[in-house]
Amino acid sequence: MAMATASTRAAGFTWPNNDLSRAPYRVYTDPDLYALERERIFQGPTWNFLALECELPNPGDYKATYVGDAPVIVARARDGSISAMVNRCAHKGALVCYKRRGNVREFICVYHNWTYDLAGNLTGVAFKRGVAGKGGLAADFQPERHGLEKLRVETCRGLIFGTFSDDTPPFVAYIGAELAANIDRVFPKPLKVLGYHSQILPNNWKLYAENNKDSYHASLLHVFHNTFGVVRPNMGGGVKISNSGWHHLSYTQRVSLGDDEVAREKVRSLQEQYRLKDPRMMEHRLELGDNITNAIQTVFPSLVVQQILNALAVRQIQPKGVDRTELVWTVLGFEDDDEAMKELRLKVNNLVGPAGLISMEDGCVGGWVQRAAKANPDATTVMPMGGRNVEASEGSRITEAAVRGFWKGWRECMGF
Amino acid sequence: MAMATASTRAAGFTWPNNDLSRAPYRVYTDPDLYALERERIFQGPTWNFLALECELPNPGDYKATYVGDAPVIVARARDGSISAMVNRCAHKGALVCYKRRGNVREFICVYHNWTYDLAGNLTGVAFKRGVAGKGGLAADFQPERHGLEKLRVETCRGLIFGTFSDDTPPFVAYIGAELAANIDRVFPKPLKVLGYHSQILPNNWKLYAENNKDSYHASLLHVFHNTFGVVRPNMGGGVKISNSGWHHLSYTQRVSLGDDEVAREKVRSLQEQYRLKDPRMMEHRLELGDNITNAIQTVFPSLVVQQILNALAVRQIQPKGVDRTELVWTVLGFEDDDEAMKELRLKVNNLVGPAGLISMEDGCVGGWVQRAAKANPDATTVMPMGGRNVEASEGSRITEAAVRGFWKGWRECMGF
Amino acid sequence: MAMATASTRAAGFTWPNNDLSRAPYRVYTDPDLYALERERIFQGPTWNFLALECELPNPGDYKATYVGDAPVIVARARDGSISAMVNRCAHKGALVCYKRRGNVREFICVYHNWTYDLAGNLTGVAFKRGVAGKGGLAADFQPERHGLEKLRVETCRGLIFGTFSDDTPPFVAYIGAELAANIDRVFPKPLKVLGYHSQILPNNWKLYAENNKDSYHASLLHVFHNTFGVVRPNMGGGVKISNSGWHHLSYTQRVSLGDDEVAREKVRSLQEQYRLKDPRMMEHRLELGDNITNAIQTVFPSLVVQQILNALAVRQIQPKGVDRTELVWTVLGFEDDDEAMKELRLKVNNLVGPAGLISMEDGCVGGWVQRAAKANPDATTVMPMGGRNVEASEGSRITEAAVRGFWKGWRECMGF
Amino acid sequence: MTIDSAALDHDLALRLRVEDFYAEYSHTIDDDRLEDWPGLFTENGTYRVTTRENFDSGLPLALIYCDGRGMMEDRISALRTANIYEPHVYCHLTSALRVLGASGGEIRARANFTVLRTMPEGDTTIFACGRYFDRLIEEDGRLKLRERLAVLDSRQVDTLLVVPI
Amino acid sequence: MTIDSAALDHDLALRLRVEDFYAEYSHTIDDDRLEDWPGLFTENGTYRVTTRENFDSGLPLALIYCDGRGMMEDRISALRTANIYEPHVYCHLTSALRVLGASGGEIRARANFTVLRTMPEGDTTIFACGRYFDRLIEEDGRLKLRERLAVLDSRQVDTLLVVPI
Amino acid sequence: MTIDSAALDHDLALRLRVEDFYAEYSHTIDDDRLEDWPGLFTENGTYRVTTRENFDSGLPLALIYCDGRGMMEDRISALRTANIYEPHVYCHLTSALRVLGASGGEIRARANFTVLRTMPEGDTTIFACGRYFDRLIEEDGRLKLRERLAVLDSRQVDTLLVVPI
Ligand code: FES
Ligand code: FES
Ligand code: FES
Ligand SMILES: [Fe+3]
Ligand SMILES: [Fe+3]
Ligand SMILES: [Fe+3]
Repeated sequence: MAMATASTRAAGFTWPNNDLSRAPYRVYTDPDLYALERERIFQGPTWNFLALECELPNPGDYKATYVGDAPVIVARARDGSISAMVNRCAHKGALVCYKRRGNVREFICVYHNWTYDLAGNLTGVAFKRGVAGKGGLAADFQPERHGLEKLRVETCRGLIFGTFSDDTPPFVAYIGAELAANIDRVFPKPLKVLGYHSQILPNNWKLYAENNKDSYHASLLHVFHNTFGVVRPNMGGGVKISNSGWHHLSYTQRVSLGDDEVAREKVRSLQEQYRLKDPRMMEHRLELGDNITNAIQTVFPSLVVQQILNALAVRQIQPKGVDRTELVWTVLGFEDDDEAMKELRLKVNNLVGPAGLISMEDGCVGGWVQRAAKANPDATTVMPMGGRNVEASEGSRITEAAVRGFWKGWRECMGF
Repeated sequence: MAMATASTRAAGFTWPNNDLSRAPYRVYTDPDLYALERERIFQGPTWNFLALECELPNPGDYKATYVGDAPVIVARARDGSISAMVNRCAHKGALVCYKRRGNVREFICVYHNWTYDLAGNLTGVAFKRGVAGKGGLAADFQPERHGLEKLRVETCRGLIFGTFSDDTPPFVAYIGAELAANIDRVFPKPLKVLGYHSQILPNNWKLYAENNKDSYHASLLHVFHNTFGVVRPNMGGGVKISNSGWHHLSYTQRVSLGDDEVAREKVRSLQEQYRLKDPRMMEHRLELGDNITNAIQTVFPSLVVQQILNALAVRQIQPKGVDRTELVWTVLGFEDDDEAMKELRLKVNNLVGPAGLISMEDGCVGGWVQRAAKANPDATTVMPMGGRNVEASEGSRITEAAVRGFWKGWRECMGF
Repeated sequence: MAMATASTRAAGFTWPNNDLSRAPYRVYTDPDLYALERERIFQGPTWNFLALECELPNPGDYKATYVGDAPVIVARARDGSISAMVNRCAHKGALVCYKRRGNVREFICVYHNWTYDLAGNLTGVAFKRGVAGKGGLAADFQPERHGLEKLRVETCRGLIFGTFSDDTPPFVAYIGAELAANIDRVFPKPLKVLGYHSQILPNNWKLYAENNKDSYHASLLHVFHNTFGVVRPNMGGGVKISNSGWHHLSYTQRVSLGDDEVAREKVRSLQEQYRLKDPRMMEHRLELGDNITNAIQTVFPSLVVQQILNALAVRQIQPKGVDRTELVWTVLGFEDDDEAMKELRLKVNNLVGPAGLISMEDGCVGGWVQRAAKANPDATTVMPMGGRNVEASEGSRITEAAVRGFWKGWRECMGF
Repeated sequence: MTIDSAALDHDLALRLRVEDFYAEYSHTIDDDRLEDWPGLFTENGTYRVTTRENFDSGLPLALIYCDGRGMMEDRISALRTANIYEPHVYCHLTSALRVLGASGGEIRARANFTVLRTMPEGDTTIFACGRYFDRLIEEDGRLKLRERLAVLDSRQVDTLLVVPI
Repeated sequence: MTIDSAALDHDLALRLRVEDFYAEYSHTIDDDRLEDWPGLFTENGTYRVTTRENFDSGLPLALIYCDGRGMMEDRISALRTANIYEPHVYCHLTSALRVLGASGGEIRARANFTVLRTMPEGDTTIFACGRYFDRLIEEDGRLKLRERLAVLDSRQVDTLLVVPI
Repeated sequence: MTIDSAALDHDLALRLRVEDFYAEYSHTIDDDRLEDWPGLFTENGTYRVTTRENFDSGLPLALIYCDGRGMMEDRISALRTANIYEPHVYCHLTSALRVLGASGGEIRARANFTVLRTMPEGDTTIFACGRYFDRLIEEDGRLKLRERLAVLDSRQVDTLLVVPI
């Protein structure tokens, strides 16, 4: 419609100097851009994490989740196939699933009892012939045109992804073989959910998305982190970036480099040396066939795949408004974990999550940017570490290349 | 003023295909449309319920209420006449009445002590001559031009209505004689307030307005309801709609029809048969001279007149923002009720209100639409039951005609 | 950028009839005007109170505050000079100070450890050479261009002010010698902070700014006030207004005038005479060399300087959104107060602050205007007391001249 | 301070038992053991939830009015089998308990209460706060409510009221 | 666990009486029986409400500072006759009561408190929470406050503070 | 109502001590005496904070899982020296305390809790509410927690959880 909607209001937005190393603060605060992201990013040519296959073991199992801030249902059909559809009745728009999980034969909207099969096709309309020959459906009503809005689904190593767009390439092509390899690496065998965390971030979703791609901050913000050698700038590792620039992997290996650059810096985070009374939460059983201690991978726009020692998780970013974001952690182990391994994972998970000793800072720092951002929406951030472009970096994580890659993806989707 | 206000921002809005059986979700979520509704609907050519005459028995009695989200005072003057005016001082705009009810000789604004008579005329300006000949009112000040903004008032069977517009037809002409007859029917004698409920609905006001006109949902959403035969699709009754389409009446009679259509449906709501341990709350004393068990009437845009068995009430819809609505229930009996009748009404009222066994669902279902609506504001609902037009329906309530009538009224007021 | 920002959306706003004695309610409710005020008023040619010198006695002392709703740091440097800068890191925009006060050697942003000196100059970038020769700053990065955004600072009698604009005249020229004299009068010697109050006002910041300039309301809204002769219309005093009209001083002296005008008014506030059981909180030690009991001074846009008997304070207005304002009270005494004087001030402060017996009404009345304002944003207030212009008034405070002066300042800054 | 030990024991015992009863009432609801809730009342016990607005004006309308255990059981069956609502949990906080007196085997007591409601999405809000006015008696060694009147401070109910307060 | 019954009785009695006093304090305010509030203090009792911000910095300013019952009575008369504000009600919740000690006939106690404020429109918010630090004595058989210091956790007061905490 | 005075004394004494312990636990945290918090547990005591979502589904993940006092002390040292967060304070409210039983020197108890969090800017919110499930024992005359399980009603944690619940 012609009205001044978000898209027309935001239409004039332009990216300053076409420079990926500066982002205007407005991108974090403008409700019109937020509305446009729903349409052009989350409902655009992107793959969005929906659920894990192990969460839907049986036919009829469903889970209600979100893509962007749009409510979505993911379900397993009788034939074992997985479908995803918008959680909005085709009749008057009520949530079809108002419970977060369940097992059903069919979906029944409680408002007027319209029914849908597990793939979202309309199968029944209450009183479609009316009563006593009076009332009932309009003659021209075509049930096949009134199913739930469907998403295209792909799975990868037990992770279920959905997309609204026909143009989105196949998942592996989307993230690239090099990054796909890390998903194979972290999830080599059947998964088991150990539990969930949900963390409310008082900031725009992109500030958290950037944070994950920001390999520069890890050793500087998270002191507990490097004080105990989980990640230190002087360990091996690097940053891989997909050709598109949209996705990344940052990883660490136990390989020592010269300490001198570090010594040269007066890094707050190395000022006090501090020892644990009970180091059991830092134990690491090498289980993935390599010496990588730490691997953080992003799938644009909304997924983070995490390996921190033996703490495995996927993190889903759910925008809840221009300045509010829900981060949903699904914490994982393997089906074949023995009791000792399960106990180890539970202890190591003290490091991550909303109360994580090495991750809690990410919960507040985005809010600090959000609060400062509104001082002047037309000023910009600067991201000059590791140059101005989007290239991978072997052996060093002191770069903002992956963050610049995020903005490349954002601009390509948004058309700015 | 020329600035890009709600009206200019929303100006481009157009209704899809001029089709009353589809409404774009944007109408529930757009703050500019919400602002325009204030001006074009609530302050437009509509009658809005203000209070009951029995709430203002004595001269000087006043009640503070709302029309749309504009604060309004309704008061009884010395001569017994009833006036209504905007609850905003003509000086600097403070609420003149900051208490919800009271009895006063005149209205005194506490900020600078300007005074108004019970009809809202400015009667006094503190220190209008200043002090010691200094200060005081500008020479050109004309008190008669600075009263409170007045509404035109009409009463009908003890109900008080107000309108901001000179173009609104007389009340009975506004709703039509056929629907006016139901007000005569439900309120045949002096009323008595048994109490109030206030219910916060987490949704746009129109979702609740539609819900009342949606005779299709009653037997499907409200299970308690039809399990106990208060309304069943196979009872008699029907839907009356004013010629304008704006207003409606849905009613039920104890007259049995063939059950077969019902049998043919697998209606969730009939699946479990369920009996009350204490049926006293379902007792019905026929008191209105007919066998109508249930009559729900709407007066566009904001009033619902309710008879459910012996539970009588008026419900006033007060928008509180684009996604928040207050529903104010004034629960009624008759002045001449004996103790037994009063006790019966108190018990029957377990069925309605925010905790009502047959009405509570309407409190949450609108919120479920509101949450789903934002997934895509340009998608539309469909309302195909009983055709695409706005006609009354004898003997069946399985129609959305009255809801389509609501959208007819909305479009005519909004000019879309 | 060209997008439809606040400024373009609000661009069409015009002031009705160029008349300072009427303000459209939209100015209190429109988020686009609010955003524009940030840029054109708070970051425009105005002086904004930041802190008191006595709050920053030592080098390295800092305080986090706000100018408008922009977070700002004020700090004392090694050389004793005072600087102010936006509390937003030049890198990715985190709050540099996330604590409200402290003492530091330098400012360290915790996110990536960039460091700034006490004047806000960038002094360090973590890993600027990367690690092992990999990563690090882009070659073209110029540290001197990436300091914190600075404000220009001036002090007056221990009060610290900051401005974003180069065009703001020197502080004394800004408020004028006549009003500057009152700051000399109230703060003649070294100050001591007795404590702070913070009060959330449920209204637009301008409603509180007007309230302070509104010498008309004092004797009418604040009954406790004049019942006990702190301010009565029949005492001496008057209203001084700067030549610009932006700033004002309203004061009262113990000099009796004829009571007749007052007698003629039936002022609610004089209806009941009421005596204190314990009058100690009303004691007044003349300490400023005159018989002025009460002096309220405003510095446009955000400061109030208060003397009420021996209760001295500065009040800073911090907008927190179009309909929410924080009022920060810094309650003062003199360094050389003896115990008795300190105790007297603590008792007298029962009269002011969020629980102040003569000031609490100002906490709610603005909210009453805010709630009534939205009834119709295009209606206007009227301010006819003391004419239509902006002139000072000897001997009477029954005038709205200073409020009209506020709107003169607002229009000149906003360009409407 | 000197005290009459026997009287003290008695008062303490009573206070202890009433406090335990209030705690048990809270846990019964907060644990979602709603089928046990009617059993906290006597067979003819009454349960009313109303608002200060109605209570202070002497208006008889209640949000919930159960006259006897049967109506309470009907409410619970209805919310289990018939009513539609988004599942949610309560957290009851009671404070300022006073045993106002005990005579003829009936104990009069009052307390302040707050109910925090948490929705599946995770938002926790103050769903209700107000005052309980109660009459209790002892039945086969257990305290039961002969009457509970819950007066809500607010006029408003957010969304709907289905689980007892 | 063995216990000294006499000491126990004494402690229990004291705890019981202090708890009852706190409950009565809450009901006196929450029932809007404000004219009775000064009587909960001794003739020269003091009542101060301040914030953690001021308290932790050793700043003497209080939001309310009543030095003796007279000033308390003046506050109540003022809010009844002079002050203008939107009528509202409080719901006090107190918890974590500790009797810290009793010596020389003076009892030192503390507790956490929360005040939920409900406005006529129906919105209920956390108006204040924090800590009471009290000194009580017995006067003709009743406990009275010689000193109550209420330290609010928040720096901020929403709108205004007129009814005592 | 007749009561067995000895049993009563014992129950009362136990209730009194458990209540005092809960109050002390609240004040230890709310006063920011966090270094004393691990001492409220036995050497091998466990402390877990989880959500109803995980608890009701039998999922073992916790937000905080301290297996022994050492891990508790590490948490406290970390928040003092290593972790970055905006300073804030808690106000604990506990209610509906029940001593469920005492056997073999171990006391089982439960209570409802609410934690109000106040930030430096002044906003106070319901940070958490839910249920404590506890096992306590007596060690050299003081009660200590052998196990505390805090089950949060909400799935969500706002911003971060650093100070124990
Ligand atoms: S909204 Fe789903 S059936 Fe009507
Ligand atoms: S605002 Fe009403 S008299 Fe001034
Ligand atoms: S945001 Fe401050 S150093 Fe990066
Ligand atoms: Fe991080
Ligand atoms: Fe309904
Ligand atoms: Fe004032």
